[in-house]
Amino acid sequence: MSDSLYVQLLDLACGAFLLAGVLVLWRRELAAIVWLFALQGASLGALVVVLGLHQGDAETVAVGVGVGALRAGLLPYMMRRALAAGGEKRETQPIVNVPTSLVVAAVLALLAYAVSQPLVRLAPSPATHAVPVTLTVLLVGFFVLVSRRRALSQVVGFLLMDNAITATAFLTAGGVPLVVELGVTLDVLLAVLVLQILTARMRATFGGTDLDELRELHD
Amino acid sequence: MVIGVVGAVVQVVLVVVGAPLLVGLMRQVRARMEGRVGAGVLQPWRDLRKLLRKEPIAPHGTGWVFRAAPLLLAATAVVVASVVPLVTTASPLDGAADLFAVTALLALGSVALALGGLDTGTAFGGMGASREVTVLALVEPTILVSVFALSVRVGSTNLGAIVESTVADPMSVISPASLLAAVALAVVTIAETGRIPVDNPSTHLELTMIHEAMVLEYSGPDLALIEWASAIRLSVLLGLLAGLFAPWGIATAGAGLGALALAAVLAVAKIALLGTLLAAGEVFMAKLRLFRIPELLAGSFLMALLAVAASFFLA
Amino acid sequence: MSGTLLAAALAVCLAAALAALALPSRPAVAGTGTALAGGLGAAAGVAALAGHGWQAWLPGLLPLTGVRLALDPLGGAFLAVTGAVAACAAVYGIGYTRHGSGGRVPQATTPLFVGAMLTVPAAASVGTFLLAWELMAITSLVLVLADHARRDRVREAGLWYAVMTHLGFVAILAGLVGFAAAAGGETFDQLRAAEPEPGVRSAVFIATLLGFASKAGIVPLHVWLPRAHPEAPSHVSALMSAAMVNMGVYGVVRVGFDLLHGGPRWWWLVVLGLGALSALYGILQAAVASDLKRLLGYSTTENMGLVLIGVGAAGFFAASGLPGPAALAIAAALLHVVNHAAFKTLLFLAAGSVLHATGTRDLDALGGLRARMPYTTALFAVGALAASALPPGNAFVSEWLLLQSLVHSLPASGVAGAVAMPLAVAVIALSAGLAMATFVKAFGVGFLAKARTPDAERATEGPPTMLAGMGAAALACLLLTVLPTLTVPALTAAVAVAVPGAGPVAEGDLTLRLAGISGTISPLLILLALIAVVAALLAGLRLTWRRRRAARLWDCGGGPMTPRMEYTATSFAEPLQRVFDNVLAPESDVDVTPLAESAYLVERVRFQAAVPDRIERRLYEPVLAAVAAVGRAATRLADGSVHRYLGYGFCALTGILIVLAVMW
Amino acid sequence: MSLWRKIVKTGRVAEPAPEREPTEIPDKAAELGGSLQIRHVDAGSCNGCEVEIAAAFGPVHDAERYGARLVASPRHADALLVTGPVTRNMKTALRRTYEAVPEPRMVVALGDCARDCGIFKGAYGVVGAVSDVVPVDVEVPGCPPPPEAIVAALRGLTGR
Repeated sequence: MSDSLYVQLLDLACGAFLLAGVLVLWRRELAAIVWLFALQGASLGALVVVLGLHQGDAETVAVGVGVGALRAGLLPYMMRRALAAGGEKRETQPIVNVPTSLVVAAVLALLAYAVSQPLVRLAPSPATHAVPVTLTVLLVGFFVLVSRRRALSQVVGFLLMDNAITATAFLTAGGVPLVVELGVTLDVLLAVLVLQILTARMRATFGGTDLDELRELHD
Repeated sequence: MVIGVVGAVVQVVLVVVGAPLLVGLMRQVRARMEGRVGAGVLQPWRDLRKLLRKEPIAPHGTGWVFRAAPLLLAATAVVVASVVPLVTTASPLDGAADLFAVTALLALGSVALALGGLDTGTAFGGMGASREVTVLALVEPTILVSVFALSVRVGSTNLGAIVESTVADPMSVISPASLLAAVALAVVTIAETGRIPVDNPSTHLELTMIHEAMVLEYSGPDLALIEWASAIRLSVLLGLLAGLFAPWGIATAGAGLGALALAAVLAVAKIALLGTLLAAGEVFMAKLRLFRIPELLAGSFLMALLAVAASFFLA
Repeated sequence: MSGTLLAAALAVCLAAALAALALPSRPAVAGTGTALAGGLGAAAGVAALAGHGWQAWLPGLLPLTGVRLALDPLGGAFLAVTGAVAACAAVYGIGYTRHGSGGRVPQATTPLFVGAMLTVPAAASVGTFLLAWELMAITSLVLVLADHARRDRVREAGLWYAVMTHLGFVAILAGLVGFAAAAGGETFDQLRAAEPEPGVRSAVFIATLLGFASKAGIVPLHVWLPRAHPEAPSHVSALMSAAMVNMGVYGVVRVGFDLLHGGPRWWWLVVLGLGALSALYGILQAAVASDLKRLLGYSTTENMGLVLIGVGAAGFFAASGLPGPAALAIAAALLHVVNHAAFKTLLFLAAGSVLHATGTRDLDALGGLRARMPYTTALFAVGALAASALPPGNAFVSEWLLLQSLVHSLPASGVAGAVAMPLAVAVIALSAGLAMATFVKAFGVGFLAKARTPDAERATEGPPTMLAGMGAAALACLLLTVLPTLTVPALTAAVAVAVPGAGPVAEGDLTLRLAGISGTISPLLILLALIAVVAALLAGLRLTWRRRRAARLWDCGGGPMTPRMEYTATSFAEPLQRVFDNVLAPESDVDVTPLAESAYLVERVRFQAAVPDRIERRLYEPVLAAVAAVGRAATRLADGSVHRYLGYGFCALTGILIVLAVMW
Repeated sequence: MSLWRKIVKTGRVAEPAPEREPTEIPDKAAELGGSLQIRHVDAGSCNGCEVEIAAAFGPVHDAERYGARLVASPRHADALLVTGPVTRNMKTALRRTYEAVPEPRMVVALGDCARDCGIFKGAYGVVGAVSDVVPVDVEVPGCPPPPEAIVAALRGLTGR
């Protein structure tokens, strides 16, 4: 793979990764949010595969395919099932309204750029240049976690952060060891399962998963 | 220089004659997708011809602002058509107005029409004007920030320079910065030209109108000017979009007459293609609620800012 | 040459003030004198800008230090603006004050106010500067209070203005005196030569910035501006809003660039941030305001914000080692000062004519002036076009320059620049968009359509002097629009004072070409092209033109349409208010009075809506409440016993002595 | 996607255009040159005619293919399409709507009620037929007139 093509593909994958991340803030339909998350998973997989191809490392390519399958296939599938099981279909009243969220996301992007500059300067390469992108997604994921009410949006926010961390690891260090990656993924899977069971239980008991209402549980 | 002048004249003539045909084409596409036959591509020109022969009306209580507004709207549209690189980058007016000036000129046209609507003193005129300037005010940041993103790479906001640099380096179009800016500008184009989902150009319901509400009082030649100018604005904006992100074939400064002819054909094809896509997209969409429009525009602003960010994130 | 002109201008001011006190036909004398002084001042400024500098030391005029004056191109630019604004406003004032606010004191104070404003940019020592500054503040305060007998709100506005301007004065005083102490001399030459420590420099800059920002109406120190500017007589509003606020900018540029020779980047990011905040907040408030003069006041805050964005960007670029963009940014800021002065004079004067003719400033009560005041309407249209930063208007040129400087700085200005500049561009764009909405509202609702009240229906055009004043300002707007190729190079010398070593910013005959970066624009060609197309269209339409028929408005077959059915300024701004709900926090109140017989039948519904100044609510009211509480607590100390008061004095004296004894 | 499949599957709905009946074109209509903007006025109709107008402009009959179009304001219109007998409350409104249309202007009285008040003849709230209030150029009989008749009348005006 020629260098310029590598950079181009890497940039495209990063662009899609970023776009899918920030668009989560825009959409209200939970189904669309899950779809965007799947898109992001696919672009993460593509990112890793491109990196692997560039390094000529078959293992990384394989990991990339695996990551893509997991993030773009399995997790969205499970979320869709959770969604189909009932409950609210829309993020009707986010704590921070949509236009403001979008502007906040834009500012977060600039912030991520500013803080990641020292990191980039350590080892300037096309891959590390994309670190601000993953950092933006990390911040956006955190913001989703903070500003959305539905449990499913929160799961997506959490997974956005996880995606971002994975991407950062691959971009900076050429990848986390496979074992760690598998371990983390299992954790996440477990978390999703637990959440799914929990939300199902809660829905059965209380009829909704608005987190503000859940506050009353601990009393 | 001569080629530049010829090119500018060619593109003005193309836009002036072709803009109503674009509207006709878009209506035809919609009609076909809705299972209808459609009135034919030439119908907008028939409408204009008839409107020009009809009687203009001066409603009681209106004055020079009401009469001047259609003229100014049409004039800004034509001037923009002569500046924007649709066929040639060497227009003699290229140095007179850059991308900032083009957006400001288009805004001037909208402002003129808004004042014309306000001058009638009807509730609908005021309502349309109020909504139009609201959308206009919110669109402005997106445009300028995407211009920023595009000009960072080139080091100039002059349209000719941006287009020429893209022609010289075609791969730069596929960069994330350029793609994000394209999406942002596409949303802005839809908002500026009052298409679905921001505004519905064929609505009959006054309460949902933006652009149409301002022109309810105009008749005859005044109305013809407004419709014609709207068509020109639509084709110029689509042409601008095509020129910025798919500039292949546009005649540069040193081109000959043959290149110019080819550029003209390509420009028509590109604008027609974009118009078809836009019309087809409209079939699938419903108009947004008025107060959801800021959400859409905030989204496009985000894209524009991300485009700027990406232009140095991934530099 | 410039010195003689300036001296003549100041002398005429003094003479006009004395004559206004003594002679019977006050408006004509004071107005003519002030106009003459303004013209002389403007000529002096232009001469200084062209390179005819001047210096003077008058040791006898002031104890201790004497009065020290000097004119350089930077001061000359501001002097020229002030003089031109004063000339227009004074000619207008002759007609405006003939009925109404033509009292002896305001008439005599106007020339003094102009004289003080002409002295500030010429001051060349800390003492002289502070003296002129204070004179400017006091005379303007007197003028704001001119109508206090007629309206209660004037007194409130005067109080706000007095407090804010003096707090600002204290900040400037502290900053400059501290600077002088550190430099070991009080003339500007000595300050320039001094090399204080970084900490002192920063302290001086921040203190003076606070003071100058309050004078320029920069958020959050703007609260006095939308109160005081509308309440003053309109020609004074024009003087304050178009000339006096510029002195704040002048101060920042003079101290920050010239005396301190620039500073670290964070200074300028602070300036830029304040400017951005002001631009957005000011225009948002203007967009929802329905009082015409208050709207213009907030628009001043916006424009000063834009100027400070330019100043901040210039300082930032200079500190980053980019003299080219720095010179461009400061040139844009200076040009915007000039442009803003031209159109704001025009707008305030036109608003004054409306007030004069109808007795109201409330846009919701105006309308229909197009037919009754055709000249004023056309002139206001020129000003509104300029203020909305659209092409054949002068503000477009300066905002274009500003955007160019921001766009072209990017690759070299580092991380902070890469983050700050796109945001600054977005802020400028949004404020330009909102300014468009604001002035469509001001012009469309205030002047077009039908009159909403009998007052507006009875309006008549003002006397010729008022029209002449406005006409001169409009002409200035027009010239500034079509001739940026003359004005921008003319400012080069002033730019060189702020950013030494920068070459010419731009050149060109018909088209303005930026030096060093590729960017061109030609408002003249755009204007000509527009005119040519309009002419061609008119000629084309003539071919099939039928006679225009007058007809009823289309009232959907019902009607007749009453003025109450028109869109008002409030309803016009409602969508914007709704979009920016989070920022503006509008308040509304519905009051339903049911019938006595049944709670379900309504006798009366009252709806009240207001958009308060949120910064004032959140920032000032708590402070004011705290101060009031302290004051109430302090009354317990003063119980009327003389012995007790003497005791306080004694305690204070001994306390100070003890402190001194311990410290030394 | 499902909408796209529907569009592809449905294809053209419009019936083939019938031969134009050789009716006489009013003088004023000759100036239109194949373009007719219509403002619809309901002067007191039972809404039967409205349903048929909707059908005439629907995909099956597609009156738009002959250059006719419904518009939102009489200022934009060439012809008024008036339905129903003119009621007292609509008399002035109809008159004013007619005044609002720029010359050359035409009136199409659609349905029996518009032509001669139909079954509402002599009713207390009815002023008269459309021709009693504004000059009528074209009449379309029927209660309600079928879409084919409406389309044919409009084609008579557009000349296509």
